[in-house]
Amino acid sequence: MGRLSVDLCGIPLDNPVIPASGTFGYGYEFAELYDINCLGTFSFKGTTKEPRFGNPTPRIAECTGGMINAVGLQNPGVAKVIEEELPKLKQCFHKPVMANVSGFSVEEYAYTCARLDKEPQVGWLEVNISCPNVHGGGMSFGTDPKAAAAVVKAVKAVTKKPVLIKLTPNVTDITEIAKACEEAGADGISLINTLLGMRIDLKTKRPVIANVMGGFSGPAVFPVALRMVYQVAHAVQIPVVGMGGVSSPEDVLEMMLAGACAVEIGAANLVNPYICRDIVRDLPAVMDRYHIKDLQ
Amino acid sequence: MGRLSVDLCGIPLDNPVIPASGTFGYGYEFAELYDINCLGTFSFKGTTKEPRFGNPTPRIAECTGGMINAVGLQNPGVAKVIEEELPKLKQCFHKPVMANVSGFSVEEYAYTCARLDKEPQVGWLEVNISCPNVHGGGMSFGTDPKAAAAVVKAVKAVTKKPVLIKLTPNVTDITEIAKACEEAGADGISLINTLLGMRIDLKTKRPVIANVMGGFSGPAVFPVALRMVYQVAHAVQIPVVGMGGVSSPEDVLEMMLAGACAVEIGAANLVNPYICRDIVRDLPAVMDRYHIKDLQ
Amino acid sequence: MKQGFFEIIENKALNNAVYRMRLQGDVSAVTAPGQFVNIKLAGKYLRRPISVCDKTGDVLTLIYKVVGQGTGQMARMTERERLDLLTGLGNGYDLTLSGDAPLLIGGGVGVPPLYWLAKELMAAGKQVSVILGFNTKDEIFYETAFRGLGADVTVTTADGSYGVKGFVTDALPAQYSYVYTCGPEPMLKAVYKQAKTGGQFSFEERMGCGFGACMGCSCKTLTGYKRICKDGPVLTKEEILWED
Amino acid sequence: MKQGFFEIIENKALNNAVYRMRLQGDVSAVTAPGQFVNIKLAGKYLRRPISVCDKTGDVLTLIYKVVGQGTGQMARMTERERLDLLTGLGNGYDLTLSGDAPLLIGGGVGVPPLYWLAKELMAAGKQVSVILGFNTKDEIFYETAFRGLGADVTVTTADGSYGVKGFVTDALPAQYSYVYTCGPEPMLKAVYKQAKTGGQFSFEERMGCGFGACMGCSCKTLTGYKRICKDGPVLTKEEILWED
Repeated sequence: MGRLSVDLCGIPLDNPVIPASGTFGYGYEFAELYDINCLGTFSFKGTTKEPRFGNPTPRIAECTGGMINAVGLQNPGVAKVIEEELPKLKQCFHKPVMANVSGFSVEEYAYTCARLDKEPQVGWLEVNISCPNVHGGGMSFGTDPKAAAAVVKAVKAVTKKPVLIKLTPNVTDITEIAKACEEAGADGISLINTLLGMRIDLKTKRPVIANVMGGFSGPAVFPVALRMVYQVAHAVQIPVVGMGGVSSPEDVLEMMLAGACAVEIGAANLVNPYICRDIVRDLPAVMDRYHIKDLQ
Repeated sequence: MGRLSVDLCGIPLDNPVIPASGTFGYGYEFAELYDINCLGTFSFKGTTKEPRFGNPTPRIAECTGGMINAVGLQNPGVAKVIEEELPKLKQCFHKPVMANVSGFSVEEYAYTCARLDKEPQVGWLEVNISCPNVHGGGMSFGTDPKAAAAVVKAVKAVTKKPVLIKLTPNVTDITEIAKACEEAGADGISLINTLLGMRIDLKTKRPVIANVMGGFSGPAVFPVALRMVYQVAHAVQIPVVGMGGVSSPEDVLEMMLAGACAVEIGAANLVNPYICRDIVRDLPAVMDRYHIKDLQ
Repeated sequence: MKQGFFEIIENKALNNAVYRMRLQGDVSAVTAPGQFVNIKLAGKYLRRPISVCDKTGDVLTLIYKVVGQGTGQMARMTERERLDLLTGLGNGYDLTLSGDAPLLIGGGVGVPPLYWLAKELMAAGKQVSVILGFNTKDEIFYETAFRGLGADVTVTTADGSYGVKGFVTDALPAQYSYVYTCGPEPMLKAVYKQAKTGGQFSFEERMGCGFGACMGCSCKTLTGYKRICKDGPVLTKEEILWED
Repeated sequence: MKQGFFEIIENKALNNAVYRMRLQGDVSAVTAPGQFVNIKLAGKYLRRPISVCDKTGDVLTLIYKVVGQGTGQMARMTERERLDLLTGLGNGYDLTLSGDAPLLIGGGVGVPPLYWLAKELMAAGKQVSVILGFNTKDEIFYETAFRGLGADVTVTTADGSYGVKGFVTDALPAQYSYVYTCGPEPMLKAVYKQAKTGGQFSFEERMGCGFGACMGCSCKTLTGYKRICKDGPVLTKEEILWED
């Protein structure tokens, strides 16, 4: 066990650095740039039962210290992901991977998880009940403890793999949702998904994003993410994966001090495609500077 | 009426630029720097029934694109504010001023508002039901429609001045709270107060802020603020005052396009004490650039 | 794709809004006209995608229009400053389909990528015709540069203040073997409707990453969903699907 | 208080962590030793408060220790770069209470503001004694500068690697008329306990604005609540209220 190694729901990670879903595709674009096996793992593009094109464009807006996206869960659907994407992923990544799942009904979540449960390379299921970009979709499950618990129960019934529930920060009390997921049998919590944000174009006088609003991420959201990770880590016993604006080894360590056992990195991959490799490389030196022996 | 003039609950403003409560004291510190009568108005330091020292220090943490504060409503109490601060304010500011009020019970809100209602220079009461920095205080009223409505009714019963309710963004559905305030008789809504945020010091391994968490503000929160202003402006008929990370004439115009009839500027005053003066000065040129004739 | 630091060796105004920046660095990832680079600017979160106007030795030429804070910041930069670039982004134009007499049609800031393309096609012995469309005389740039390549150049202005009055489609020649075009979508649509041959169209879309990771710039085509930044920005006439 | 742009005319390391920056600009708001400036740094939201070490003509001398990203950024700045400063912040020391033989006690980064203070007191014909406390020999700076003023200087090091072994309070002279001090809170507390005369103590606190608007740096005193940035950073011995 190296000094960077951590455990995530019983599966060891060489390090806590995990590219977040939706910013790392299925890994192979980044494998052209560096050997992605240096990562702890990564969470691949959010998968739904049916294929989705997602939202109309423009889907992207820039903000101070971050960006807004309204992609809307574009993905080829779980069948094609299993037939076409996972084999390509296997070529460049040789560790357990995190499968990110979204849905529009409890049944859909369960169906997609059941399919991915059969894939040997899938180590964890990260169930996204927090997508802000699909109407009547994901996020509504993540804002109601009962609905969240229903998704957790349905998913747990169809898989033996550890199930992480990815929560939305757009709630009054994040601990209430996290506790409901824990009680329903979730093996871990990952947070935060994006904050709901908006920009208006002064030239056109209309929203920059075709979908009007979208998910705000980047360094700007880090203090909100850190606060919620701290709140949830103190409210539940199950592992917490922290994310939200993480862009440096220092951010990773701050998230872990807040109570995260591993850390996902999202938007930063889009600005510096090498960021996760660099963070893994630089973590030991930064740990030395702050007298942090290991990450357990 | 100049091209910058707007109306706020029946009281005309020369322009929509309003320094936000807690970042502008009672005006006289800034009056040493420039003639603050160039402002539309300003919202003075949050006032409570009793004097308060507030929270222990450190009360401030820095973040990407903003800051966290946990001042905790330090103020001399409404009696001293009326005896000592308002007379000094009157010396340097000759327009109706906005009185910001906080409390720990419905009765306290009503008491403080009743006292300030008798002050001729007070044009509006801005009732803060959203302070994140006082335990069991302000924010709990702002996260529950019934509690919010109770404060509104109690305050409206003791004043004839227009009452603006200042809302917290730390809720699942901001429109639900805003509508409850409107139905209870609020004359306007101002938002957003700060997002609840946190930082941890890697050297000490402890929260930077003595109070652990605090209110996050600055340009980083602008997209969240704009989104909520847009949501509330489309959900209620009463005027909406937008705030949250506004730092430029462009930000002011974007907030107004989202539906705000006036705009408060907070954290930016702390970094550039001349920012509000500069925004008032530069607004016409920026309006020209975007072909905006006036702000009504 | 490659990430690298480039040194500014020129940054000058071509007219009151359009600038030319020449950058020196590792250009090995830049393989085809029509590709773009993605530039990191201090204080801006997202990179700025700019199409490559020319590549000579280890120098890239970019032409950009000041439209906002980011491009305004670029315009204020000076020689010897360094920029963080992602290079070799996008598919670029396929020159093998040009035929003997390709027609290049550029509108406004869509003109730059056609310069390197014209240069390559001329070098391959093709008979290149170019139509450059602008709103008005003051906005024209690079006409002489294209003429300098030996191409047959027609300039159109919407207000008739220079060259042919009207749009690029008002200046289409009788004969051409293939169309390469880049410009605002209405222009692309007009060219698509009137082109008598096959062609390649370069599209613009607001991008997140610029290298295919975020799905921010997806579009529907007759051959499936494409990412403008990675599968594009150049689409063939056959695959284009106009929405609405 | 004034806002203005200053030009860096010197920025050099005094030891492996402490730097001296000399800035030229409008210093008219800087009226007393013990005041500070608040510096805007690119990419940092809050300004960085730094005490004024000296003022000569239109030049301010600042001495700062690299403790984080902000000060690290300052250390990398070079001559002729410009900085946005708020100047004339804080109350500063009151020199009229010094008596004939004032004692100045500085610890670590609390040393700099005492330099200008010592210079002014010497100019006023006072017999100035200075105690400079550091952890170890390598951290010492400005000893010779203080000697150059003609002050009676004692240096203490916690590890005894130079001068008197121990803390500043281990080097208190028998006689002195008044105490001026600046340094870490434990040192201020120790000096407070052992000082036989009245004195003025300069405090540090994490600040928001630095000019009294945000109440970020409030503290309780025997004469009411004070803002370290505006009513301080200098408090008189009589008003200090130690919490816990």
